[in-house]
Amino acid sequence: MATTRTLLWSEDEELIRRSARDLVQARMPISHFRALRDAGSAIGMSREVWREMAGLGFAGALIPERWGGAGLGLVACAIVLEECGRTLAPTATLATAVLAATALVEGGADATRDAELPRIASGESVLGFAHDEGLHHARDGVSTRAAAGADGFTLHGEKSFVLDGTAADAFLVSARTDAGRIDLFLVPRTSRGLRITPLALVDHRSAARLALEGVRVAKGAVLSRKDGALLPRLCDRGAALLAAEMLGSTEEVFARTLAWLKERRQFGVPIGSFQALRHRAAAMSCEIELTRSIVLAAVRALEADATDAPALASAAKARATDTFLLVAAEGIQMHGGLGVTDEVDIGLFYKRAWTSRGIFGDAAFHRDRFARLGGY
Amino acid sequence: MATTRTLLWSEDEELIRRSARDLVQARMPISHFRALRDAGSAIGMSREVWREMAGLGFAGALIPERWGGAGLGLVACAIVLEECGRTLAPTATLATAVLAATALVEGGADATRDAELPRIASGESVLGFAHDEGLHHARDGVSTRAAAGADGFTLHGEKSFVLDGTAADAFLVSARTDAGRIDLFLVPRTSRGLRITPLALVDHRSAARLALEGVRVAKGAVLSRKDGALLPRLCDRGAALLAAEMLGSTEEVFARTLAWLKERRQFGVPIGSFQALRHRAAAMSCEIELTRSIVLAAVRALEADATDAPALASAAKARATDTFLLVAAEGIQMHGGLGVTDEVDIGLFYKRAWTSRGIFGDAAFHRDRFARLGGY
Amino acid sequence: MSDAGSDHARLEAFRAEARAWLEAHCPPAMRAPAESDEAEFWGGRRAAFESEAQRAWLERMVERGWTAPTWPREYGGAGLDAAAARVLEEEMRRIGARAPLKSLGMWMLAPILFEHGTEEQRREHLPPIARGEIRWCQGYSEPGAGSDLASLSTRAVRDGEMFVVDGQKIWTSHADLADWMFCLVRTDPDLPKHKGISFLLIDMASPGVRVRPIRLISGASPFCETFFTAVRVPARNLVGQAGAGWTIAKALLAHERAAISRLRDGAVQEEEPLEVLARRCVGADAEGRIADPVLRDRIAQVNLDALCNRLALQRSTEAERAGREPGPGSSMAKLYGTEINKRRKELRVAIQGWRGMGWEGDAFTPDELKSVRDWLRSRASSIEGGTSEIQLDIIAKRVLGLPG
Amino acid sequence: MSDAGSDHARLEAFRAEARAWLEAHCPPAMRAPAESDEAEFWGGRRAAFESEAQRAWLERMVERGWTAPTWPREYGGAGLDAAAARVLEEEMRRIGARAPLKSLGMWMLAPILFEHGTEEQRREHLPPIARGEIRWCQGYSEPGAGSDLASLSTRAVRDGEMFVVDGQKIWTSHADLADWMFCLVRTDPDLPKHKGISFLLIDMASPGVRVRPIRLISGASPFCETFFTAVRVPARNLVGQAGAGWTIAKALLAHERAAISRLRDGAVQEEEPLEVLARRCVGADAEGRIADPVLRDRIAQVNLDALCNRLALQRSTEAERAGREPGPGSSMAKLYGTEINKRRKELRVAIQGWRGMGWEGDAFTPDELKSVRDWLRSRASSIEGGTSEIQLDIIAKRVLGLPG
Repeated sequence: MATTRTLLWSEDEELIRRSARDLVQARMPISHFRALRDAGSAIGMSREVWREMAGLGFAGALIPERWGGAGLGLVACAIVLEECGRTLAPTATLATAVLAATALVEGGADATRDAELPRIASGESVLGFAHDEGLHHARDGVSTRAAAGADGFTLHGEKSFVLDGTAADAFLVSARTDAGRIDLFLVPRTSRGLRITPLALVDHRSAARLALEGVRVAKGAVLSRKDGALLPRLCDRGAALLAAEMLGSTEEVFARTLAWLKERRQFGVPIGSFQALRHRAAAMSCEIELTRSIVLAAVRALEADATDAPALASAAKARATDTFLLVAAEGIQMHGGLGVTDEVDIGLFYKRAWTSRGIFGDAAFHRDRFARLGGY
Repeated sequence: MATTRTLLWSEDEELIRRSARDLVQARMPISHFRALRDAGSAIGMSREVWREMAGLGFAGALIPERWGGAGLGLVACAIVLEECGRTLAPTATLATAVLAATALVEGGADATRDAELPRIASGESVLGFAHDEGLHHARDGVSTRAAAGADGFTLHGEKSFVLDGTAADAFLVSARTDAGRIDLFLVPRTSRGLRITPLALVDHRSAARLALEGVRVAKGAVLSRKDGALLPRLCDRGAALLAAEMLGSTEEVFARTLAWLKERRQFGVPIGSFQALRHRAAAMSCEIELTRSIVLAAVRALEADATDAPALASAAKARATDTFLLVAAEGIQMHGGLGVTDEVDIGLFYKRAWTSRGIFGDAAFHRDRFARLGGY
Repeated sequence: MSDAGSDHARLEAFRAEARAWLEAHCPPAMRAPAESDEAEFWGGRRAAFESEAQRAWLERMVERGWTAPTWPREYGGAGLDAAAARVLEEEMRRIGARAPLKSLGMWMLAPILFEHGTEEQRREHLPPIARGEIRWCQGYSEPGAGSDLASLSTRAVRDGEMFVVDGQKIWTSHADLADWMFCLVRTDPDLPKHKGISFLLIDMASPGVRVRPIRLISGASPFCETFFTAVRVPARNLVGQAGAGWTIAKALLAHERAAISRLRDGAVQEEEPLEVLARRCVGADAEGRIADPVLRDRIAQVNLDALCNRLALQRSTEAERAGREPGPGSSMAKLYGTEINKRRKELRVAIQGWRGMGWEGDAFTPDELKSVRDWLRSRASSIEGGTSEIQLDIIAKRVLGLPG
Repeated sequence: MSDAGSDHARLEAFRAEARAWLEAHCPPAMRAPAESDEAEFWGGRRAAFESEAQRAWLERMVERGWTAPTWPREYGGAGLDAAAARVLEEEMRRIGARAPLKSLGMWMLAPILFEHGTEEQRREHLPPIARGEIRWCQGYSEPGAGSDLASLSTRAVRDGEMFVVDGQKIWTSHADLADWMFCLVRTDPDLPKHKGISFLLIDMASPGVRVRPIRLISGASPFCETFFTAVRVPARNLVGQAGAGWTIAKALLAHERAAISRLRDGAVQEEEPLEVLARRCVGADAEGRIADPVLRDRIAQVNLDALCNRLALQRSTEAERAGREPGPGSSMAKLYGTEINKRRKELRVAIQGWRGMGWEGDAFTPDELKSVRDWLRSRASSIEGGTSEIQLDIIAKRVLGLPG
């Protein structure tokens, strides 16, 4: 599984990074996240900033120009998410710009695409991703049903963990059709029979539970690929792109920890001069380097629709999870007493590491999948 | 599973240790092991030294006085094995003094006990333990059959890994009877139809394969408990007592590594003053302390026939395995280039750690069993 | 032989007396462990009794001197020897009687006062501790001095019969609830850092003392920052010689480490076992095995390590009883106990999936929310009371004799 | 644009020429990788060709200067530029042609001679290297100086036009097969340790040189101890200034680290995959999954880490090609590559149960015995070429900029 796709950033990609970083650092420094958190913001993200990001082409990164998109591609989304990860910036990139856009472009009827895609590209419309039904991520664990009727579908079921669930104008809901296959359905927030329960999570990420009790949607609400692969494709993209966000957070925690090791003095010297800490820091930097490589490889493979993309996506999520957990835990420990207070930001990253861990599957889930795809 | 049995050594036990240590250090220092190894000794142990150990009561430690035993008990055997572990002393303690004696005392007919036990207690008779048939240890994985006839049994089957297989005068062979249960059978080395293939293992432990092609043994050769629990009891004892030997080896590797850390100088200071190494050494000493506690708890529980003995035995073997592997690997690494040469002894311990790892089940095997016994 | 015999008789007589008294005086409600740390009675002027039973139980025990059974009677104790005290403990355990009073003053300050205090200090401070009237907190850590405790910079400058104290303490547990603080201050800035430290008792009601609670990643916490601005403390509140503070502090720290590791271990025992939780969250196969074999292996690993840890603690307790002092072995116990604890808490939330990531709200059960807070709280266990790194240093130096 | 165009045309012309030549001259037997390290041709006076094809392939390539394609013709090379050399490499890979010559002298000594050597030294030593006539070994490590390489004590005392060398080297790979050694010696014992070191070329046939092979835990090894007793070495064999040895050595070490990590990675690829081995040894379920799920998870973990490691290597190779130097990143690659390698070898023997613990004899297959020796051999990979600890120090200092 060596790849012929480059693992370096192109100049264009560096420009996208520069643009994303400038925006994120200016408009969503970590104080932005703290402010939303302390305000108990039910939305969990700033729609105003999202429209700004749309202005830079990020909301429509995967949307062709004819629907108002910028067509920047999946690697651009990974770059944006990595930069968002550095400040825990809450944006609609993952669920809306990546997952909803992919689902619509690949699986939507023409009229649906014409109606929805421009509103996503412009930053007007934000969607939640509603697939999981149990405690843990599972690809096939869908018992929500979509019964076809003369003028559309009726949905019954419960979704336990909906990404961007408090912020969304509509939801991308996975459901089993009468034929037994899993398709996705666009469900507006205001639908009758839809009950939304916000989840106050430890990392203050926007999430909710959904109960669908006879929710009726139009015929055009179904999103589906002929090969039936839309859901797995979305989950792969979700896993790899979340891994990119986690990588950005990991790099930030590590940078902060490194700075602290150089600054904090104990016993008359910087604590970064203690060999035990130096070795642990060096070991972490290796883990991060490996994670960088696999995340980029996965995103490039997904973008290229390569056959090894699913395995690389799983490898990336498994790797990013373990690395983020390690670096965040070490970040707290190395910050000492300060690390466990709410005053410094390390704890915010630590909590984020643990929620991101399970979303789209934890490391064990992805190792299992990696093995299965490897035929063993 | 806290225990009311003491985890300290009694004075009597300290005396046994002293006696065992003196003998082992005088008669079987590690040079003894090297000499046997370099001579390619097919026996793998010195019968002369074994008779000396018998003189101290160690061969008959589990044998009541009426059969010439010393009745020292199982804890004494653990102490002896721990001391043997320190110098990799090859003795018949585990397979003969512990397993064969237990099997005969608990499961032998009177005539068999009268005939066999005095010869074990005196150090005359050495037995091999022939149970495993596959690549890995399995309790029930016995397809060797013992068919009952008018005047005894006929055995068919293969044993893949026989402890003390090259040294033994006879073998304790597990086999399935016509009733489907697993009993043990005494099979003399000279039996017709018995083929013995010595195994040259990486740690030069005495071991062999057996092929039994219609081997006939007398009626008195069967060893069996009414409750059918003889084999699991033997395996528990084997696991816990091997753990004791591994603990002794671990302590020795650690002591040698600690001495090296204090003695070896690099960059103008003893390498033991480098914090990274000091922390790793300190962490190892904790692991060893935990291992000491569980090994002793397991052996005392086995001696007391306590209900938690099987779980403690599995915990002890799992723990001793992981700790020995860690300490031996760190021992090599900390000894640097010298550690990988055959000139120093660390490598001998490292190899021993890896063979002991699998005998009577590796750490994963015992964690599985520990969980099963815990009801989950 | 006859000495031992008469001793035995004396103890058995005491046992009978204690048993009868406890049967008569321990309220039924006090014959079960407290439901939480907060439900225990920790004493002090601001303390309120949770129940009438709690008040009665304390008062009766105080009257007999049995809150501090081995202390001399003149300090509020009962003057029991160690053997009799153990009998009392056994009899209390027999009926499940909880401790009537939990007290940092009793566990940590009292041994110091007995060894280093003056007779006046003992008479002033010990009886209110035994009666649960005064609650103490410990003022060691400072923001600028984490693991390097001895680099503390809170100053106490002599001014006639008073010290004037300026500086800041951090991680003072329950400083907001405590009446007094025993703390380390720097009385001589010119001496090498370990030498200029003294052990001082400060009344928290003194003008110039300000306390601010600390918010942790797990939410609200018992920890505080304590600020001293020109606080005047009578010189008679100095314990031991000026400059002897570091020696006193070190003795205390070994006790603290042992206390933390045992406390943790005791606490986790009462939680729902990981395997039961896992069976509920991920299911089980036909033979009752947790359905996810990789998770099951990890649970077995943690349970097995926790068992080893408990046995190692038992071993060191036995060794202590057999006459050895709590030495650097307590560093091992602290290190391992906290690391196991962290692993267990992590596994607990991981097993619960997104339900193990709740912060607040009705979407989660109280048990779920508690496991999350406990997990976050556990991150501090390897930092407070001496970081894991410091414990490793201590083990390397004192147990292994490594240079450096 | 027209420059680039003509350059392209030139390279394509060269490609056509090379392709035709290789098709015509590379013997079919040389169009597959060697079966083992020993089956490669390493050159030297004592070297024997494994086959006539091997001899022919070397001779033909030497004739064209293509064993060292970028070297100037006067030193035995072909004077190709980097682009043309890459074309040649590509064309060789296209038909699976193996390297006609493997050579420590070419990879390690030659770059040093080009940068620091004299014209005489280049003319004397480079052509025999390019022709595979002289085999070199490296004399860096000493028994008293492990990780602290610079504390070496082999002395070279000037005596007129000669140096007199006394001392001992260790871990000199294939010193028993080499004709010459490039090594570090102390020429000035009075200077600080890094300053008094020089880089010297020694003919192994000189009187006073004695070589003793080292036995490892894995059995016989290519490593030797080399003893020097009053060995007389012409002063013209000094490379660079006296005292410049350390600077030269450091440059070499970075190359060595990169070489080791790539070598390892390339090598393991050819082994039977762990999952295939595991399916054979412990079985599989109906869906083809390894029957032991805990083992399966560990295999996936190692495979996944190895994949990440390969990608990281690819990334750093790409970065180098894009113009960055091989810097301390090679320490990361070395560290991670060897640690992965150790884990993989361990897993391999563990999967095989007692069959993975064979030392010799017919009871085991050659593959089983090889996996055991490889596993034991792998323990040295985190020690040789700079221990893992040294790599961590280097990363902490040079990559992370940590003090100390």
